[in-house]
Amino acid sequence: MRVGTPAESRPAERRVACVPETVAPLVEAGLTVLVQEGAGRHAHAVDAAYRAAGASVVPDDPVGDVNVVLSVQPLTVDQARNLRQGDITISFLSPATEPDLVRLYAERGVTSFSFDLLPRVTRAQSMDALSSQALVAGYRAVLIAAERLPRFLPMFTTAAGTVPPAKVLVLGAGVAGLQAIATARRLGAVVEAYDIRAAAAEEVRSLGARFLELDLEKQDGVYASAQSEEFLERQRELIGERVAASDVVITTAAVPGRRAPVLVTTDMLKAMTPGSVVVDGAAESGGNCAGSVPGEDTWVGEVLVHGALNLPSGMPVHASKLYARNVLNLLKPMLVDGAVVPDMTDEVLAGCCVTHDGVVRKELP
Amino acid sequence: MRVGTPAESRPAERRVACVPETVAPLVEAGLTVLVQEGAGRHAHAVDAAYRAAGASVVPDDPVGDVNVVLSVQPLTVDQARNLRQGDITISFLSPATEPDLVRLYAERGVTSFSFDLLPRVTRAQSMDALSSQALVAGYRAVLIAAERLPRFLPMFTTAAGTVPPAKVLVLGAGVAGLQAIATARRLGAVVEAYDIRAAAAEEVRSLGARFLELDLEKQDGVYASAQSEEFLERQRELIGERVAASDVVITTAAVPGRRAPVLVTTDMLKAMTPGSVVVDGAAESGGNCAGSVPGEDTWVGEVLVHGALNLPSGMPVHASKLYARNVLNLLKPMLVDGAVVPDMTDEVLAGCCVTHDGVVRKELP
Amino acid sequence: MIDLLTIFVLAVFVGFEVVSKVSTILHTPLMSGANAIHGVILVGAILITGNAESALELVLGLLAVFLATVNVVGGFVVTDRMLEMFKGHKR
Amino acid sequence: MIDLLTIFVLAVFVGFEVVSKVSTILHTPLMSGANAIHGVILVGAILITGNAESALELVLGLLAVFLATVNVVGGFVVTDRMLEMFKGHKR
Amino acid sequence: MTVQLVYLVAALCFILALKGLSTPRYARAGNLIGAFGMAIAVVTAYVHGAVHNGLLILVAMALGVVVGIPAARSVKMTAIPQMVALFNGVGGAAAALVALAEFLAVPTSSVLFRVATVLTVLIGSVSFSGSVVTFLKLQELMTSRPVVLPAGQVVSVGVAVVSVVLAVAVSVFPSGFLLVLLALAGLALGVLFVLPVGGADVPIAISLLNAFTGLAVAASGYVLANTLLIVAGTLVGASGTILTRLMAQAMGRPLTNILFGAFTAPALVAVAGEQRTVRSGTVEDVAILLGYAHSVVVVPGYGLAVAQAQHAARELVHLLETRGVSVSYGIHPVAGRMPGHMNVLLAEADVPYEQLKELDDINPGITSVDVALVVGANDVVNPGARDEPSSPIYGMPIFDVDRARAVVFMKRSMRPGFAGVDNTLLYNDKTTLLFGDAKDSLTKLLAALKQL
Amino acid sequence: MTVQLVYLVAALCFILALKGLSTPRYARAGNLIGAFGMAIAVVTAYVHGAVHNGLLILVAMALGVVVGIPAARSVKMTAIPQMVALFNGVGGAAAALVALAEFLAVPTSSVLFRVATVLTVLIGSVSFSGSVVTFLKLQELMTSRPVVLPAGQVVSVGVAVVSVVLAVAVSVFPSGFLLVLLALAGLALGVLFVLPVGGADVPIAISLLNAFTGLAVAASGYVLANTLLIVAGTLVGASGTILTRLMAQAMGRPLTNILFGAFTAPALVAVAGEQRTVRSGTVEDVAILLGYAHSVVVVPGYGLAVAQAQHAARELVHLLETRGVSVSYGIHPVAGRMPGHMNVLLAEADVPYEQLKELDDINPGITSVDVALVVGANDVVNPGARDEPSSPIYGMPIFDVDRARAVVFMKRSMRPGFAGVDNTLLYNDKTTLLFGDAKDSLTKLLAALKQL
Ligand SMILES: NC(=O)c1ccc[n+]([C@@H]2O[C@H](COP(=O)([O-])OP(=O)(O)OC[C@H]3O[C@@H](n4cnc5c(N)ncnc54)[C@H](OP(=O)(O)O)[C@@H]3O)[C@@H](O)[C@H]2O)c1
Ligand SMILES: NC(=O)c1ccc[n+]([C@@H]2O[C@H](COP(=O)([O-])OP(=O)(O)OC[C@H]3O[C@@H](n4cnc5c(N)ncnc54)[C@H](OP(=O)(O)O)[C@@H]3O)[C@@H](O)[C@H]2O)c1
Ligand SMILES: NC(=O)c1ccc[n+]([C@@H]2O[C@H](COP(=O)([O-])OP(=O)(O)OC[C@H]3O[C@@H](n4cnc5c(N)ncnc54)[C@H](O)[C@@H]3O)[C@@H](O)[C@H]2O)c1
Ligand SMILES: NC(=O)c1ccc[n+]([C@@H]2O[C@H](COP(=O)([O-])OP(=O)(O)OC[C@H]3O[C@@H](n4cnc5c(N)ncnc54)[C@H](O)[C@@H]3O)[C@@H](O)[C@H]2O)c1
Repeated sequence: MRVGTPAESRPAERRVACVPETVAPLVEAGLTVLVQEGAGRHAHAVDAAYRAAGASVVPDDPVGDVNVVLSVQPLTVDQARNLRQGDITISFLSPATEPDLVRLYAERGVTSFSFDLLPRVTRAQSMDALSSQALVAGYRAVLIAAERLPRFLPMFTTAAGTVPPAKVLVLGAGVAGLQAIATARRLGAVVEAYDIRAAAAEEVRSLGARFLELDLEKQDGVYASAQSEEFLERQRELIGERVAASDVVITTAAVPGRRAPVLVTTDMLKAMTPGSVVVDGAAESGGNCAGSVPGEDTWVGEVLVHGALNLPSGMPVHASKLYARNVLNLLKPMLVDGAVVPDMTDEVLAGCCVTHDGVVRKELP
Repeated sequence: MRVGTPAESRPAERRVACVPETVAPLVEAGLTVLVQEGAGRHAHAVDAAYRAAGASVVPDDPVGDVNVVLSVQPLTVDQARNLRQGDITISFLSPATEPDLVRLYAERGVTSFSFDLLPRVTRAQSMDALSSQALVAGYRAVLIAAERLPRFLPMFTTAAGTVPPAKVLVLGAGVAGLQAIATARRLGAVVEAYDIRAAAAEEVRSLGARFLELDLEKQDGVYASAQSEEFLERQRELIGERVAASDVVITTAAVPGRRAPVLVTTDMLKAMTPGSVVVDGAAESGGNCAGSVPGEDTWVGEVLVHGALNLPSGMPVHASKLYARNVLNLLKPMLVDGAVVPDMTDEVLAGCCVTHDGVVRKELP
Repeated sequence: MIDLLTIFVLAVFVGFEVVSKVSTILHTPLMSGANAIHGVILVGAILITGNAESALELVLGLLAVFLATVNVVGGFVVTDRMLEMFKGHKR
Repeated sequence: MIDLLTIFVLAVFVGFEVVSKVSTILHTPLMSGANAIHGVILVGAILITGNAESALELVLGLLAVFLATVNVVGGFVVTDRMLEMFKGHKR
Repeated sequence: MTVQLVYLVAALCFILALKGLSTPRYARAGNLIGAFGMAIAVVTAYVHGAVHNGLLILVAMALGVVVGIPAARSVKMTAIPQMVALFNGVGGAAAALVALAEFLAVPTSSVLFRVATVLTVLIGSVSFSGSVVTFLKLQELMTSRPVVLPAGQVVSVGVAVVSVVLAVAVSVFPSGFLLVLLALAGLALGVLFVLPVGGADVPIAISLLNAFTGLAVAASGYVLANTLLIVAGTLVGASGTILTRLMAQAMGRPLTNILFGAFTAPALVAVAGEQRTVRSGTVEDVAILLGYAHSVVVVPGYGLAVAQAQHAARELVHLLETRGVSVSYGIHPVAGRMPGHMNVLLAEADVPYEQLKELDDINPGITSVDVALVVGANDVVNPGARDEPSSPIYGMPIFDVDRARAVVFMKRSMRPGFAGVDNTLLYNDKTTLLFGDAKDSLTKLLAALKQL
Repeated sequence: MTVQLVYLVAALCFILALKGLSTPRYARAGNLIGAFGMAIAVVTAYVHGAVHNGLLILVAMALGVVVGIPAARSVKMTAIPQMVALFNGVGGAAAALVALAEFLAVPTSSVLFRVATVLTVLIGSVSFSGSVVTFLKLQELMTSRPVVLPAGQVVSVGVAVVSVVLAVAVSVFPSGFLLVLLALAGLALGVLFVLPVGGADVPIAISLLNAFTGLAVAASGYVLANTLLIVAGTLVGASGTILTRLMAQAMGRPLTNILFGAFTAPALVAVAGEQRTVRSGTVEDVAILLGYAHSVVVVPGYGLAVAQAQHAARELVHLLETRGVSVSYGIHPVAGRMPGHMNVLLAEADVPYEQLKELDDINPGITSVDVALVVGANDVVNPGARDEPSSPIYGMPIFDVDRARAVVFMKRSMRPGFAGVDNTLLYNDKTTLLFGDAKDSLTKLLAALKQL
């Protein structure tokens, strides 16, 4: 069977779903691997390296030419039209935002797997691309903030006076938020964080940061569920003062499949010290911060709001490497005698399968 | 007497020589302080804050209107024309690169002090703007590199595999270089560094980094002196292999009053891993790295070379704060009964005085 | 005789061992405490005086009783005062 | 009698003190060494046997000598072997 | 007088011997000094005291040497405790015999003398029979499990009462027959004393019997009016008692459990059957385990982060390294609660990257790792992930620390980790649990290691 | 027999007293036990032994109490050492008198008896006169400087020889006159022994004299054939000797210097005039200084960085805090070799920002700081920068640690810092130097503090 990776065609995507390192095991397993010319360009994976690993580098988009398509972003509708019955796609794919694509997959009998839906069970951790990319996102969010902040993050006592450490507030302490906490602490900032999940408090403290105890109910479970508008209103009230006291705010609060909750309002921004920076890690899914625009720096008074756009893509080498490994780990259990045969009774595969055999297996909006 | 701070007019300068915090002591000492409208704009020092501290905010350039001019960059020739006999200027000012301005000062009987020439004696440390700004530069150089690097700096062991720590090489371990070492280490990189000064080895190790022992003579003294071309050739040969092994190279090597030595050649860049980043901290004084252009990112093969342009200016709030304190500390010993009276027998003032009483006191090219 | 020697040897060991791990902070009180203990010569002085036959003996003995008593009571009291100081320290 | 008691008391103290700070790792060798030392009963056995008057005494005494000798030589040798093992450990 | 002086010197040697034996550095010298003291004492006793039967005595001693030395030489290292027990037993027997013989020779002396005789005989026999039973247990010539006889307690109390009565009787009415009866009662008592002591406690029992023998010898010193025997016996009695207490403490066992082994059933013995037991150790146990290991792997987990114990862990590893132990950290891909959690913490504590090892670096050589120190990790070392297909974490790669020679677990309770799955490793024979906050435990461990 | 038993109990009390006095926790109880033992011994002696002169004895004792208690009660804390010296002296005198009186009573007993008498008298007198001189020195009734007499050594040796000759003579030919001469020689010897001992060493000399008195008492025990005196005296003699050694070690002084004070000039005594001296302490000294302080300021400098001792410093501070000491770090603006050098290091060691204090936070309250611990800093605490306009570093603000109650300096040598300027603080009376790599020193200090 043939496995192919096209060059990503969606905007602002610099990652690649397959790196030379993950080609070799597929070839060994008896598959033929096709990689589009220049697919690894941004990730500094040159065509020669793919060839050396055993892939065929093809000048055109391999979709339609292969049985299994590996990509980071969901395929375009055009690409999907080239797929045939029984073809398999693996990528990020949120049914809520791509209903047309999903229907098209189902129509054409394509089996599609989405990392967005991968069950977060222990066994699936090595396939968990949401985690691996959130790791990158949390790290980059801090670098972006530090780069834009007109102040130091660490404290310095110097002959020209003492510079106090910057105060960083992280809202949402999921995978990305925790990594943001760790990175900001590394750079010497004083960090506090908040999350509505009950388990988060201990996790935040386990990184040496302060957990912001708010007078709000906590939630159990792995993911947060959607909050009522009253809840959010209360939350904003309570958070306001801490936002004003911070030099940097990094938000990563999300509820899977929903618009991100708005946590930071324009009024709060105005109360911040001039020159402060907010990085809105949820800008693409609606934004945790009022007025953030994905991929843009917006000034709200004297405060800079950076709306994040595909943060992992900003660090394509390692982001691709981790993603490609996730892809490989997802493929591995499907490899049977040189063919890719998904076992739909496997809870992990079943969990992340969006379409199969002409059926849409997840709810569409 | 009147002291004034114009808005900086040279390109790419976002700092300001006087912040509200340093206005107050001057006013208390009986001076009248004038600040040009919007002078503190980039440093988030608003006009109202200056007024609150006791300064008069004036719409136009106060130069010519005041006896003492405080600025970051040297004044422009136009501004200098407005100065009168006995006026005092305090700023960075390198006679070697601004001979015309210096001659004009002398002609007009202006007393000019330059932070570039401040003797590095113990007592003068609180006035040492080269140090305070180099601190900012070293920190920013790492942030810039980290932001541009398509990889992580720290090591991560994750379910999707292990990412090794980035290797950072710092060439030139003066104030900026040492801070770069510290910051890169904070971010989790494996750091090694080299400098030709004998004292540097211990200083590098005192930050937990590896010192690169090369088979080259070492120099004594506070500053490095110019090296022969043969020496540099040998140095490049020896460094080559370490450059190739690094993911990030940060160069800050400088010899006061001279062109910066070229330490990294195009061939070395080509030998680096694709996606590596070089930040040339000496780009403005000729560059430590072949092909670096101040203020620009240049691709040399698959390696990105960032030529630094006024690094401290990228972090204007704290850079200005430290600079303004240095200015204040330099002024303090001159304050006599509400007037600014430099004592030219003071070794520190004498050391950093470029022109006085119509005489050019330093060599011009 | 040999028993007394044995006793002496064993007492030396006990003296050595008991004191060998003392923390520096207790050096002075320990010295003072030991000082009070050798005031036990008072026992000897009493026995001698109680059996004194000549006037000289009596005088010497009484002087010894007096001095030894000073040693004993002064020693224990001073030691206690010193240790009080310690108790006063927090923790 | 009182001297013997004094000796006993002092010896108890010496025994306590000497051992009280031993590191855990030496527990077994110390036990074994002490074991060898109580083999000193051999001295008693020799004295008894050397003055034995009846055959029964002689037999008992000789048996005691034999057993005590085993205790002594075995004890010291085994202890030494154990300590050799320690020496062998690096550091 | 000269003889007495020699004895005094010998006594001195014994004190120095014990002193030497309590510090690793001088332990060997101490033993030699002890042997020297013994030699001069024995020679003097022979020269001065072997008025008759000199040759016979020499023969008996020669026989003792012929039996003792080869036994001590050839014994396997692992069998040393039972050998010590045996030597102790014969010493006790010798003391009892000496007292018996002296009693036969001079049956009608003072009450004090008879009391001393009675004590020697009684304690000596207890020590002898008790030692023999411990020997049998350790040598596995009988079960090493605690043997609880039906009505064992009643029998023990009965025999003890009989012994006391006999002892009093002999002290009052000197009678060889009663004395022999007393010896028999002592023998029974020794057996009854040791039978209920289980596996791990046997060394403590040996140490106690050792102290007993010391006391028997001291008592025989009174019988013979010999200062050397008094001093040496008392030394051994006293130091043996302290040592027994220290050993019990080091094993975390209250001494009374062992002292009254006949009356109370030991507390923590592995009982066969359904209920699984865990073994929790003391900081000292673990310190020894680590301090004398050759290779150690530290596996940190989320608990390390919660306790913020990264600095303490680094120090411990550092200390172990200066002791010559080779140590590495096993960093599991999903240890902690975010990717790279352990990296972040250990970098903060300045742990060199080279010490961080992954699954593939550790697992192949795990069987030659002496100790795996699991610090607040749980799921990432759960053998269920490897062995039990029904486990919810089945399929996650783990550190196979269950295959290391020994495992030390630091956690606060028996609660499971993130996955909520029970961990069979906690119940493994090789596992020592150290309960408590990881930072606390590490700090204590550090202190204990420095004492070693 | 009963009397003897009471004496035995008293002796036991004394042992327990010394044992108690060696651990902070039981020190007070120990002293009380000692007093109790003394009480029962004295009462027994009186009841049993004061056959004649009972009333006179009571009066003498009452006088002693009347003199002793108020003296001990009213003495100022700072004057306690000289008070102890005085009590020791009178004890020595009492021993000498007892021996003298016994000699007068029974002049013609065995040689051994006479040897014991001679020893008691000689040692007792040395102890008495020596103690009196140390008292005078400490009370500043005479100079506390070492007094080196012209030809002092020759005189000392002469008197020593005379004493020995007299001692031998009295042992052979019992003569009251010679014995009195011997006592006088002892008095002279005591004075000569103590005169050359200088300021800081006097307490060590007192301790030694204390041990001497113990020996005198033990010897008098032989004279009187009294086991209690033997045991108690020996105890004090032995423990006093060890204690003297420990004290000398703690002050870093070789004991021989003090023992042979009369013959060799002390090595490290502050000599007036040009050459400045430094005081280097031991880790234990510093541990006590820190452990019993109320407030400590740690001033780190470039040496901390060179030694990479940031983790060790953090631990030390942490330990001090758990002991209730309030600690902060004084971060000088130019400490280290780059701006913020200390910040970087201490952040790496995870020192909370709140503990970092600046010049203006520390200097105003510096006089109430018990100990300033200077870790590898130098220029930033050099008082020359404040006081000497001619100094090249004049004008740099510094931490005024010379105004703290005590200063501890950790560095490797007497070399100056970056500025190459000598630091007068090193020669300050308040300063204790701890030479060695900062990390090493801190680690050792940590261990020592844990022992406290
Ligand atoms: N790394 C990731 O990206 C990630 C993300 C989410 C989930 N996970 C999951 O998290 C788990 C990680 O495994 P793990 O072994 O690191 O952790 P774990 O299985 O959760 O075990 C942690 C253990 O530490 C102990 N502990 C907690 N606080 C402690 C303290 N202060 N002192 C001492 N012990 C303490 C707990 O036991 P006591 O309560 O008895 O003390 C617990 O058993 C895996 O199941 C993984 O799937 C990982
Ligand atoms: N902060 C800045 O920006 C900067 C930049 C350049 C220069 N400076 C200058 O550097 C100086 C800083 O003052 P400072 O007090 O921090 O340093 P310092 O005056 O240079 O003194 C450091 C001391 O540390 C000791 N030391 C070195 N290595 C050690 C080790 N391993 N263990 C223990 N001690 C060690 C040295 O004494 P031994 O050799 O006897 O051990 C030395 O006396 C000032 O003069 C300042 O002007 C500062
Ligand atoms: N296999 C595994 O065991 C595994 C692997 C990785 C992550 N996880 C778990 O997944 C969870 C989160 O993962 P994620 O980062 O993908 O989550 P996410 O991106 O969906 O959300 C980010 C965070 O935002 C928080 N949030 C939502 N609404 C909020 C509000 N109003 N205010 C504050 N915070 C709000 C959420 O609680 C969450 O922690 C964590 O519990 C993590 O432990 C499990
Ligand atoms: N008042 C004070 O005491 C004080 C204050 C600050 C700095 N200083 C000293 O000033 C010195 C450097 O300060 P700076 O940062 O302004 O220097 P700089 O900017 O002039 O030069 C930077 C570094 O480049 C190095 N260099 C030059 N040629 C090189 C080559 N070919 N290869 C490698 N390295 C080369 C120099 O040695 C120097 O360390 C240091 O010695 C520092 O300690 C002193």
